[in-house]
Amino acid sequence: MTCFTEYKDLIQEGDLTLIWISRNNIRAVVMKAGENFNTRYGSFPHNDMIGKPYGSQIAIRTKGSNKFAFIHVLQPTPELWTLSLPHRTQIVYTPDSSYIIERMNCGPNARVIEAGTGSGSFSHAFARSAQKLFTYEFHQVRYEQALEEFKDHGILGDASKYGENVTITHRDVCENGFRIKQNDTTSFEFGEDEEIEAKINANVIFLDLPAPWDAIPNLNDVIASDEKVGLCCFSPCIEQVDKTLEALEKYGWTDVEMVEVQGKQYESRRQMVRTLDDALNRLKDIKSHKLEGVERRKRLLNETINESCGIDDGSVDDKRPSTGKTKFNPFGKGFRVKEGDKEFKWKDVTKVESEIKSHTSYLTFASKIVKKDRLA
Amino acid sequence: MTCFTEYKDLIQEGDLTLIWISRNNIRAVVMKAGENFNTRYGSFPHNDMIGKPYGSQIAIRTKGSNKFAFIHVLQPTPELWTLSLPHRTQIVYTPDSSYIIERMNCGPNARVIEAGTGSGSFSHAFARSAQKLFTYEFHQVRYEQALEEFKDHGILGDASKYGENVTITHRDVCENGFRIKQNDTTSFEFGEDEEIEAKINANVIFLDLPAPWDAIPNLNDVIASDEKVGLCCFSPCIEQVDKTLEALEKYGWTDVEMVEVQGKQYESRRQMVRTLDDALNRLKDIKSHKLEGVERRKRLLNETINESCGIDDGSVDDKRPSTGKTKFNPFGKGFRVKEGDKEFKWKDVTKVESEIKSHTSYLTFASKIVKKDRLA
Amino acid sequence: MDPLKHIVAGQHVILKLPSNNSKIVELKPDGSISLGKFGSFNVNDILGYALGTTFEIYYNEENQETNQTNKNKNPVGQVRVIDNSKDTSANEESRATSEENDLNSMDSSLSNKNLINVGNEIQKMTMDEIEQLKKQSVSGNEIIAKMIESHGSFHQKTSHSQEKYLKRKKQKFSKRFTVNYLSSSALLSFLLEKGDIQRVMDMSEESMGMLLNLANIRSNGTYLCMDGTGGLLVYFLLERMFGGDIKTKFTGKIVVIHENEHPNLDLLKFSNYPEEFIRDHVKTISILDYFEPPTVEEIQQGFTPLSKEEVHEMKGNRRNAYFRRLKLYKGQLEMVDYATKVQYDGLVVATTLSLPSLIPRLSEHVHGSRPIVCYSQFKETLLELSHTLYDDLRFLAPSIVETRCRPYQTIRGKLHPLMTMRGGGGYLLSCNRVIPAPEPEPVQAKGSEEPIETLKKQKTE
Amino acid sequence: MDPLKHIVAGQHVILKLPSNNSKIVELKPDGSISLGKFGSFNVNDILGYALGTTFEIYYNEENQETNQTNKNKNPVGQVRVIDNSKDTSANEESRATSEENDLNSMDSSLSNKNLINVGNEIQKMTMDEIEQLKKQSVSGNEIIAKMIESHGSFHQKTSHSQEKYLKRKKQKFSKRFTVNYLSSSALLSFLLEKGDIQRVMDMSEESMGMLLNLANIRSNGTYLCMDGTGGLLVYFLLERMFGGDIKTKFTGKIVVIHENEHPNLDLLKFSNYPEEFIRDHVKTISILDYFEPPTVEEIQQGFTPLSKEEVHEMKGNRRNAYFRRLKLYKGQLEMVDYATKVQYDGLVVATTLSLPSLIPRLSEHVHGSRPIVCYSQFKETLLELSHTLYDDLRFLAPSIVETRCRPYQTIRGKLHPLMTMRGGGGYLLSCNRVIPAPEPEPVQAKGSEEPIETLKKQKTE
Repeated sequence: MTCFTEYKDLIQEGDLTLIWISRNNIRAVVMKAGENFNTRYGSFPHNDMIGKPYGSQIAIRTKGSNKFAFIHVLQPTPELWTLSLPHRTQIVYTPDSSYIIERMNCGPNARVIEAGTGSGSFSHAFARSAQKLFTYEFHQVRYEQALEEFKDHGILGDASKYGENVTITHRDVCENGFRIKQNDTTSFEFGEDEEIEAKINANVIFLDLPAPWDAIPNLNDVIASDEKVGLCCFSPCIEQVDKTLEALEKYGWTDVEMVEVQGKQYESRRQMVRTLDDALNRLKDIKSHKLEGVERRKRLLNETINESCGIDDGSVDDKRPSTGKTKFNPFGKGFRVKEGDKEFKWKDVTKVESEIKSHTSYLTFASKIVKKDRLA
Repeated sequence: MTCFTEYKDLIQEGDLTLIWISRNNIRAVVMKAGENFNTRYGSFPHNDMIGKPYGSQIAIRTKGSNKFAFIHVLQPTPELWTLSLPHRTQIVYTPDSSYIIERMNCGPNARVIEAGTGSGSFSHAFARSAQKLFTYEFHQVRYEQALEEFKDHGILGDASKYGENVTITHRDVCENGFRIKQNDTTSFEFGEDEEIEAKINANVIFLDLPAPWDAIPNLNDVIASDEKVGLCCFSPCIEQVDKTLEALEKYGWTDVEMVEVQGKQYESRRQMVRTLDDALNRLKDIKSHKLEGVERRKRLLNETINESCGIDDGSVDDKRPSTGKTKFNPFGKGFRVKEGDKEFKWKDVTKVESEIKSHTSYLTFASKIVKKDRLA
Repeated sequence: MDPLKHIVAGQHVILKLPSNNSKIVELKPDGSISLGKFGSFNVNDILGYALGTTFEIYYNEENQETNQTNKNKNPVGQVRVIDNSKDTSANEESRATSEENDLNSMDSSLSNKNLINVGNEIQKMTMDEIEQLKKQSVSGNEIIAKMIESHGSFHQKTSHSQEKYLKRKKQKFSKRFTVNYLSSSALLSFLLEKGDIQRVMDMSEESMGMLLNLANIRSNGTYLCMDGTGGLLVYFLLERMFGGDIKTKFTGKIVVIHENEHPNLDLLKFSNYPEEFIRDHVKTISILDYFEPPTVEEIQQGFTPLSKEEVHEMKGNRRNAYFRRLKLYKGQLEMVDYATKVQYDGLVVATTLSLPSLIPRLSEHVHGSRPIVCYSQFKETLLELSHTLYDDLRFLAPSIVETRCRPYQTIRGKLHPLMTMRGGGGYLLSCNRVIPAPEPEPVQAKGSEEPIETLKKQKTE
Repeated sequence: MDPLKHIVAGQHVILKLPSNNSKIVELKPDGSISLGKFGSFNVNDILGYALGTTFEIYYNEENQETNQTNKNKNPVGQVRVIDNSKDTSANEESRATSEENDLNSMDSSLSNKNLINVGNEIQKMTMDEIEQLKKQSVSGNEIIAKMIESHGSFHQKTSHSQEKYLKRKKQKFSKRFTVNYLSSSALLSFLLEKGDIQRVMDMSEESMGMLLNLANIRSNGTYLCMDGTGGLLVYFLLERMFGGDIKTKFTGKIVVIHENEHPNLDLLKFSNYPEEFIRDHVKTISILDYFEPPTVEEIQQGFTPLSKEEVHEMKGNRRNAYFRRLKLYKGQLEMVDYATKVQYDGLVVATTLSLPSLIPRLSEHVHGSRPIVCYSQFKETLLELSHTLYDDLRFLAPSIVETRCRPYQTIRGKLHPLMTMRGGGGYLLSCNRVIPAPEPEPVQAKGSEEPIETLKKQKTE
């Protein structure tokens, strides 16, 4: 499949697509003629999608009613893929991953090491931008899942074609390092000049490990020796950073910098413009209606009972029905106004998500030049 | 003086005032008839201020020109006082101090310990809200400076009057604890029932010390025993927090929580609304003028030189003067437009300060109830 | 006993529950309070302890019997004081986390390497069994111990996951609660917790703290206030001014302007200020009465105070009616004073009314040099306001400020900011009311191009 | 030698100076480069080392002589490679800070208790003496050592202040510089450093990184772009697409729409892409030509390609003129294709033009499912845009995002976020271009009240 590596025009049979139901509900679906995509609003036939351009909105009549339901069929990107993953997994989200890629200048010359693979979400972003990605996962089941997924997504390969550039290896890199040899559990294809061991020569390293300091000493075997190599450790706790700093110094890494990245998303909303004058006029309107009521009651009282007590002491009960209904409702009193209702004036406002991701991990960057000699 | 303790109406001789020149230039000035407040724009006679209400703007004719300069005369508040301090001093700024005061519920029942006094800026805020403030400064010169200042500001005292409630003691609280006795270097006035030692009974503690863990064991002597006592340690480095957490646990403090406070200030600005249509029309206008120019040049060429080369190849030099000046300048091309100029349309925007205070200190909170017994 | 230090009868307090949720209760003497699945306790059993004390509910044999006969009612247990600082389990937990060795100990896996699905299926005790235990139980800790025993893969978890698991379970089965003073911040956090975000205009404790400081709120000031939160803002002011002390010697007052016919200060019902105290220190006026007050003459037209002799001669009913009307009359006169004569020591506003038309008018009676602080959920509304105020010489240096508090996990060895937090918190616009100088020679003053301070545009830079 | 790995002649590189400032230089072979007070060096001396290498300039006797004779000119020194990782002084510094004991050591005061004014008056060396030292000096470290000797109260400072002092002095007198690859981020930080905030629209590295990822920028795409930063945004795209590889096999293209008569991509002059490469991969069209392109007929009216024979018969001058016009003619046809036929793989915009009128029109030729990402210095302009896009069915889920990077001090034992940082960084609006479904039965479809996705209002919650 080429869904992650080539821009596709039309939705085709066999394509992996992402179906957008809502911002928090994006599902990965492989197109198969005759099948349906089922939602609680009804079934969307794949046949309605196949042959249409990517990005098409698909409408169906909802079950049992004369209404319509909509979805959008999108071509996967690493970012959409990340959004589609179940949130319980530990994922490197776009604010972090995009910063790491930019900060480490991870372009078509980058030979990247990633450990561990985890959900594989960051691997997709690396695969898009880098020349080659060597990713390592120590968890057997997760390794197999990721291997399968990378195959399905068409990003596994030796970089002979754009985007088909991922190698995944089952490995505890802290204990056993990063070298990839024959007989290792790996997707690496040993070719003619790499019969015994893969030539990794990484110049970008990303360590998402609980104890990166145990992996750092093992990097020397696999990093490029003739150019500057960048490293990023991704650690949730500050004590991990401290230990990482210690290891970086010990093993000759320099330009050490640590940052946190904070991503925020804003909702666009509208707030009703309620002016003081309108509020004053509303109160005046109420008052005048109330006075009418008071006057009327006064007349009634005058007619029926004696004048001596209880009237006009200001303690008039508001709950008594007044003569006319209050008519001036500048803010739509009495019914719930829909945000943006054209009957009213609105001010555009932003509102940050109600729960923000206040912390993901600390990012510790460093770099190293192995050979300091001069080339002829 | 009562400048910090009472709301004053008129500026009086002898008052400590804050003269606002600009946001970053606020100066403390004592009003003295006959004196002048000198600025580089000219001198403002105190006599022009005395007798006017606080908040008055004072205008003078600037030196040597027929223009006017303005200042505002304000009554001091702890927040304005903080702004007026030279920035090189380590100051607890309002986002932190206001949060600490609110978080520790520091109202008229609070008996506060502050160590160290430092610039004394936070002391003013404590004095405003608390019943009593015991502040400690280990640095001899800073102690004397603060003592003088608190006297001048009218906040020193035994709390018999509102706001006159500060006691300052010269002390290294880590080594020598918080108890205040006869013969100590202190502003505390030993009265009849406190002949030998001050009854501190603090229920709010604020430690702004490099090693709060050394002071924490000494708190038991001076905190209230029959109520919940709150504590806040203010430390710039995370390792200090870690050691503080250790000490808090060891000495029986609970409800431990640590936070950072981030304050930001925004400028209100306006950005010119430049529409696509205006931009298109501007290009069309330029094009039509240029075509005129080209036509004119073509005619000239036709008249004077042979037709065979160089014309109409699109490489027309723009720097050649065209016939008419371009007249359509929807965005005020060619002169610097003043932000908000009524000739143009503007959109309100905000801009955060160009340099933000990204970190002040970590705030570690804890609490303790000394006596767990039940009152009758 | 001091109700600001100790738990006393009749008080409103806020309880912190094992679920980390809060509950506001009134401590009716001789009554009992039910905390649902966390048990019930008698109010009298907790009186006299310091506010802030943590209790544990426990059941002895006798209680169990009550339980049997009264199945539908939450049985009332007994309480004992918990010393959090000496709580062994808590100490064990944090000790375990601070000792790195534990990470490599035999009982916890270095990582979740061998663990795939940590779900309920691994917990071998059924919910019934757990419920059974809960009924028999002496303490929540025991239930948890038993659950760990029967948890198939507990020892395959890393110590970090183990902790998390323990903490989750502890919260679920512990019967502890802490009785806290109901401060304004506690009330705010209670309202946020139960989802009343809109009602409290998305406020945060740190924004309120900053508002109170920037507004220079003191015990002896008279403040003008608009409170769109139903009394929460007023409660913040009251607490800062009087600290819950109902015998205060301080004379501070809050004049609350409301946009509806009647003020809404409902949330003050949770406070421990008696009605009379509130009447003395909080005055309410509608925007209509404030901006268009009746004249003294108009008020006097409707009512004329009588002489002592005249009042003396009145009969019971008539006399009562007269006094009622006299009180109203005096209230009206007082209201006119607040609307026309008082120079306020500060203006604090939290309203969804449009600010550019409101704030300049509300500021008319704010004394020179005094602060004006306006809270809004949205920065955009303050932005609009700030441009209005820039153009008005009565306002010095309007600034939009934001303050955000970021809490950390404080387990030693695992320090980091909490992974998620509430997003909102609002914004403040703050400035000082000032009195423009009369322009000495108007034409030239206007031509002034180089004032020390550019009056029309006071930026933060 | 690979110019992406090594320092090669003719390259633009960015130098990091001891002051922490940067300088962009072109490495002209046989030339020399002056770093002002930090000394001068010969370009040839640094060629062949890895990019990222740090050098120190030093002067031997010979140099000193040159110095004497040529007072006005910065004398050219020799360079040696510095191994940062083995730099003893750096290690000493960090070792001192990581060992707590040092805090209590005899030579440093636990706090600044006994120190009142740390000012120049305590430094007993005069500036003249220091200057003298600098002229004689072998290395900056020695000057610093001498200065410490003569600093009266150095030992009264805390070790923390001592460090700060040392670091400040080191920066001032060291003659080190690092030669770095001129990445787009490096160019951005250079421009920010020299105060071109407005020119780069207050962008930050993290916002640009996020823009490139959200826009799914790849080596094989064709992107529509408006760049109000004078080429910086285009450089970011080029680097992400080609990584500086001028022999790239990738065919990606950037079509840049400009609002003025001529495009402004001035900043690309700092890049190491040759003009031809840029011509192949970056196409520029004015908004007028893009939105109101001439028809093919109009273009053909102005010019008719001749047959091979006709061209062959032309004479030198005429023939050259013909080829020039042919090229323009082809360029015009290509331009019309870009304006009318190409379906773009993404739209990225950073402009101060009003967005609500611009983005919907620029999006017409963006292919379905492809991202649209719009950068703005101000959130308010994106807010306005987002409401416009919400109401247009061609845009899926517009989101305003902000990303901020917060750097830390990484001295072990003294970890904390930097005390101050730059405030700006801008905002992004991101969405996907989609293709609305034809409404099956228009009237009923409009009446649809419960679509899975409320099309008009796609909020983030």
